[in-house]
Amino acid sequence: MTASGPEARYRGMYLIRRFEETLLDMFSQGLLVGTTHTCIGQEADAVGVIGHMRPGLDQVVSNHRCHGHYIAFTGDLAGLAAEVMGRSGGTCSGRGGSQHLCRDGFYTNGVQGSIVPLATGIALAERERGDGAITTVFIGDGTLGQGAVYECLNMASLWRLPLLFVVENNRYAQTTPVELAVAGTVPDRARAFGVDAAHVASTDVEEIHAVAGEMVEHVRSGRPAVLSIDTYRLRAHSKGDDVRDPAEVDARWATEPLAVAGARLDAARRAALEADADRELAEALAVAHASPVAVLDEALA
Amino acid sequence: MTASGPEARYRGMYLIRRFEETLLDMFSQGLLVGTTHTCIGQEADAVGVIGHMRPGLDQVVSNHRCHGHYIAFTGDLAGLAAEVMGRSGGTCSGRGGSQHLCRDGFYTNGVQGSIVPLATGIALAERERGDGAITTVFIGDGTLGQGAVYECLNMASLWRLPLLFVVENNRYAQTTPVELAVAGTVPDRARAFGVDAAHVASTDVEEIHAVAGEMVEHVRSGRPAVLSIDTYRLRAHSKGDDVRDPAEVDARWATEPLAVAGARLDAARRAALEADADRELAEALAVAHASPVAVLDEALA
Amino acid sequence: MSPPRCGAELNRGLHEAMAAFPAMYVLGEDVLDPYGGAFKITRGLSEAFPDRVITTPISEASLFGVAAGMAIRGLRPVLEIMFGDFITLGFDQIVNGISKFREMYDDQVTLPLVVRTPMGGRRGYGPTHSQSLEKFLMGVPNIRMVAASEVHDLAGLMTAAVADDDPVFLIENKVMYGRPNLRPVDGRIGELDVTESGGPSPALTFSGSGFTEAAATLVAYGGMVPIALEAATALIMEHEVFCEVVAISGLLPLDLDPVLASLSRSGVVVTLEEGTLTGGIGAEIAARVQEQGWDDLRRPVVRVAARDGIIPSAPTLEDAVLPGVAHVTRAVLGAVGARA
Amino acid sequence: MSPPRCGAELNRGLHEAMAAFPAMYVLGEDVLDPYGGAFKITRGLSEAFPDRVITTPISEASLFGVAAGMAIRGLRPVLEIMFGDFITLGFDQIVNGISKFREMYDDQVTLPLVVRTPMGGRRGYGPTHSQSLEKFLMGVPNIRMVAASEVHDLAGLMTAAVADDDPVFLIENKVMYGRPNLRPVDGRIGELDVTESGGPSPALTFSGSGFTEAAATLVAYGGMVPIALEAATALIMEHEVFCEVVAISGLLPLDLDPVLASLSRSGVVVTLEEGTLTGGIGAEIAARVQEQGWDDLRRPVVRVAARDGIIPSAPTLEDAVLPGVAHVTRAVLGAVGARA
Ligand SMILES: Cc1ncc(C[n+]2csc(CCOP(=O)(O)OP(=O)(O)O)c2C)c(N)n1
Ligand SMILES: Cc1ncc(C[n+]2csc(CCOP(=O)(O)OP(=O)(O)O)c2C)c(N)n1
Ligand SMILES: [Mg+2]
Ligand SMILES: [Mg+2]
Repeated sequence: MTASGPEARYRGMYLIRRFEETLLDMFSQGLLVGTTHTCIGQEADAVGVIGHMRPGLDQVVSNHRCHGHYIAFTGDLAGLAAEVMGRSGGTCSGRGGSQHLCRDGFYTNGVQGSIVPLATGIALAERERGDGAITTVFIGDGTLGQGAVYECLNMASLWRLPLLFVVENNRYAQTTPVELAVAGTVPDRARAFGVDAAHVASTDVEEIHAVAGEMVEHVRSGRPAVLSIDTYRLRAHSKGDDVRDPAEVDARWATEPLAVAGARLDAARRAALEADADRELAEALAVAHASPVAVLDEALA
Repeated sequence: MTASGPEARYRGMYLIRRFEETLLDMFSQGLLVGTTHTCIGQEADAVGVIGHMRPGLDQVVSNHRCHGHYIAFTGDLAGLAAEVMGRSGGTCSGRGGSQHLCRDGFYTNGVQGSIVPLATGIALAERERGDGAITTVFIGDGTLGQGAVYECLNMASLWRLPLLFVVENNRYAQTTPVELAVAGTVPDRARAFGVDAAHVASTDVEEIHAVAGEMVEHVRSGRPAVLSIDTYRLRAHSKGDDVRDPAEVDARWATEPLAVAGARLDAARRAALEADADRELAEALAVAHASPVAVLDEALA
Repeated sequence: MSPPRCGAELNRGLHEAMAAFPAMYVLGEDVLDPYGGAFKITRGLSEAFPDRVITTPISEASLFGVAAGMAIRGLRPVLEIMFGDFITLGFDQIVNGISKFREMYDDQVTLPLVVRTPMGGRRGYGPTHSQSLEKFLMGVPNIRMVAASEVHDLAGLMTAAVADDDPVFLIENKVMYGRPNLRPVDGRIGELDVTESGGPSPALTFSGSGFTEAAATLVAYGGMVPIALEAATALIMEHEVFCEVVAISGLLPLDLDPVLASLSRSGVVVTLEEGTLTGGIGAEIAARVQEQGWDDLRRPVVRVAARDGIIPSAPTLEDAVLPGVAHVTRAVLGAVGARA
Repeated sequence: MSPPRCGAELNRGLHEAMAAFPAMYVLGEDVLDPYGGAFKITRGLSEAFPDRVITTPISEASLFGVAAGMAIRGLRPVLEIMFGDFITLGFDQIVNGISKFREMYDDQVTLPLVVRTPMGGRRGYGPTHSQSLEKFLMGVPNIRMVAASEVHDLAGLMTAAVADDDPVFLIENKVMYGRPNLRPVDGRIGELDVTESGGPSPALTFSGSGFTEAAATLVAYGGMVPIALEAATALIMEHEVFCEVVAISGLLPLDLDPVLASLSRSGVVVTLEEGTLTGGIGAEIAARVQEQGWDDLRRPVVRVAARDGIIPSAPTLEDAVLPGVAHVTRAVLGAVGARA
């Protein structure tokens, strides 16, 4: 995201939302195979945090639920769409699919926790390069179960790595409520390793953006930090697997990020932003659709 | 250890000390091959904590530096000596050697951190059995680097396992000072996972025994706990590899466990206890020496 | 009556075993009802046996060791690893723990534990959720490994695994879950004659009805079994090449006898696996077949496997790298010297 | 001049590579001076290059990923894993990370990293510190694996590994460290003629001086190389059986050409490895040799390996389960049909 400010952030979240809704539609029409994990309800995290990243310099490492982070960081809707559709024009030419993306300093992997060591190594390399880049790694509440997270908190702390851990606690890991999987608190876990932490329970992109800004400055000064965000996932874990109480989910729609941020916008301005984003999305999808189906090339044969 | 009280604890520590000094002698005479890790200087941990274990009921899981724990728990000097000597009468018939012991609810393994999940599973099984047994797992400061420790702190906390983690912080992992390997503090790491913790910096077996008693009661009531002990290793990491400042090591001999506990004993009584322990050790070593060299039996062929 | 689905049969096996073994526990991620595991194989268990089903954090590395500890103390844990790709996280616990404890501790302990996990691709899940990593277990001593396939008695494989006093790795298959569990009726499945060996990990040998000779022996397990059968049928129909298919389930110990028996009739062995070629299960089979069946072999053992590389996400790419019916028929025709 | 020790040569290779590659970093447990690593292979590096040697916590699982992250961003990390037994802890990072990133990310990144680790027993270290687990890397696509042995140019192997733009696993050997690094002089090492192939992972072929035929080809790598040479000498001296020994260093990709060349002279292949038999490196070699060298093979490939089980601590037990000279000569004599 080069544009900034509340309008740009609203538009960014809207774009992610519409992109992912489109994916879910395509799945239900049988136009896509494989899997996908949407961040619908959590867009404020991606946009709020990544708004502080410097393109071409900073590094972002994400997980299975990565579309929002990817779009916020790269703006590359067409590449992502083509990738999920298995087209040769995809971000990774169809090799990676929804969970395995890479472009211009953005990396994801589908094994929970596995990417945290990668991010730690990237942060170490960036520190050695000395050009002020920071690395941000996103994990979910469930991924706090993985020991690698603590190995890396420890190393990041010992080695003073410019690494920001963002924990998106959406209250569930697949179907497992956080109470059954996470003892203690996220900030305490960070501080136990000498890593500073901030906590925000919000779907307001402006609030997240403000806290993230503080943490990013902290990290840029050469110390790791943890940003813990309490949020909520509004759609199924992947495509249709949802065993939560529908009433619980419904209640959360009232505070979803677009509603919160959109309410502050002038209605006409909001509609214009949305129309503009819809047009961008439509163009990107057209590009993706025009891309040929991936075929095994020599490199893979 | 069935006998209890300061005299029994002194004698227990003395026995461990003499046993391990004998091993080091045998190594320097070329009578032993392989490796060994002595707990010389740390005997108060083994004796102070394990004095609270109920033989035949409680379970003890240890690591590479396990002789003291083993002797304190089982009293089986002959079996351990024979095991280290590669004799068929060894604890594991020579299969395991110094770091891989098993007898009557005692288990060790040579991979740092690997035994913590085992201990967690054992504690879970014991809880299900419902006979009030607790499980104690010993790890070193360096082993705090392993993610499995935190995975298990989390599970022990969530599942309310009767599991006592004892961290013996002897300030070094092999040659690495704790400052280069462990960020934050041990009690904070425990509490971050909702696990209660106590900390004691002491080589006084009575002080450790007292604090351990409180933690053991806590664990018997059905909650995990961490006992963090600051101690010091007085001999090399294994046989001869020591890069510490000799002056630093020398200074620590003044407060070594036998000196601290022995000073409280009447000199004659102390000598008698030592003589008695020497006799026990000599007998055990004779038994071990008489045991035939291990040969591959059908089971292993 | 249409046959039950494989997933349902595995689930039935778990229910039966839970009833039969009071010390059995099920643990894994998201195994509780109403979800019942990502592939629903544990469905109904937590309702029927609430105290013996444990949902866990995402801590695969430790879960293997937790199961080992439970087993050492007399329980019979059955650990579900949601995707077989994640056994790598527990590999230290497998190699340096589960594989060693009983022998290293001089047989003072036993480890009656089961690890169940689905392997395999063909669902577009991409590089980290589509692999067949059982190859890495093949080199682990002191464990048993059983590969379930749609022609095996799946409930029976499950209860046998739980009954075993040694660690058993039960390799399931994602595609299989939704397919019918085909069992021999009157010695036949479909058009083919079937003989089934006994024991906890039986093999099924398929042959053209009435034929006592064959042009080749296809050795398959897991998700390659239906592909082998389809290829065998295509080879008969389109090329008049009659093959035997040996669907083994015993990978550790490797159940070679039915393969050698079939080799004595065919003279040619083709191994099939969905995992990548190098260092695969087919290598061990080939090494043993040439050693033990040398006199019967008319030509070298042929291995059909996935290309050595990632399993891409795009369906077109995935199809190209994973061994399918066309790969198998091509390999067999090459081996028997027929024209494709 | 007596030859330098292998450990010193590896250390020299690290020093040379550090000087040649400003992006090279060394990381691992206890690698700092004056200790210089548990086997002293990193000695002197932290004094010479204080900013590029990083001592780490005991966090093997993550260290592999840290190295991957460093490599992806242009550094050349060399990770020391203190004992090869602990690569299991990083197996997820190896299989689902290091092996995949370049290909999965559509060649947008490279991973010029090296993992160095000693394998092997015969030092009485017991079940968790004596294994030869390179077998598990054999099934991992997209990595290179090089096995160092005492007849290879060890400093050269090291610098070649650092220079490689793909991940290289350099398998060292504990016993080797203390032994002299024997290099051919005038085409000979000791009594045997030697030819050496080129490239970053050369193979050395040893034959009886002046002989153009051989009774068998012994394929060895790592710690089995001196045992193979000793066995070959014993077979000549005591049984008048002349073997060729092919000491390979290229395990991934598997360097089969010198083996096939020797097979064409001997007709018999015996594979040697210190790891346990099943699912071992020998299986892959056997599978390929019978496939590619069928016409030259006079009898099945024989595999010599460790017993499938733990490596016990007692020296008497360890000797019995690990393949030694006697195991090799017995296997060769069996294979060539001579009486022992
Ligand atoms: C190592 C590993 N175990 C299990 C899975 C299967 N899985 C995918 S997402 C997920 C839940 C992750 O929960 P969380 O970290 O909270 O992220 P969220 O899905 O809520 O965004 C699980 C268990 C996985 N991908 N990797
Ligand atoms: C996973 C693993 N990595 C490395 C080693 C080698 N090693 C043995 S003991 C040790 C240091 C352990 O330090 P600490 O936990 O503090 O225990 P201490 O030796 O001080 O008792 C190391 C690195 C090992 N055994 N296991
Ligand atoms: Mg979550
Ligand atoms: Mg220590």
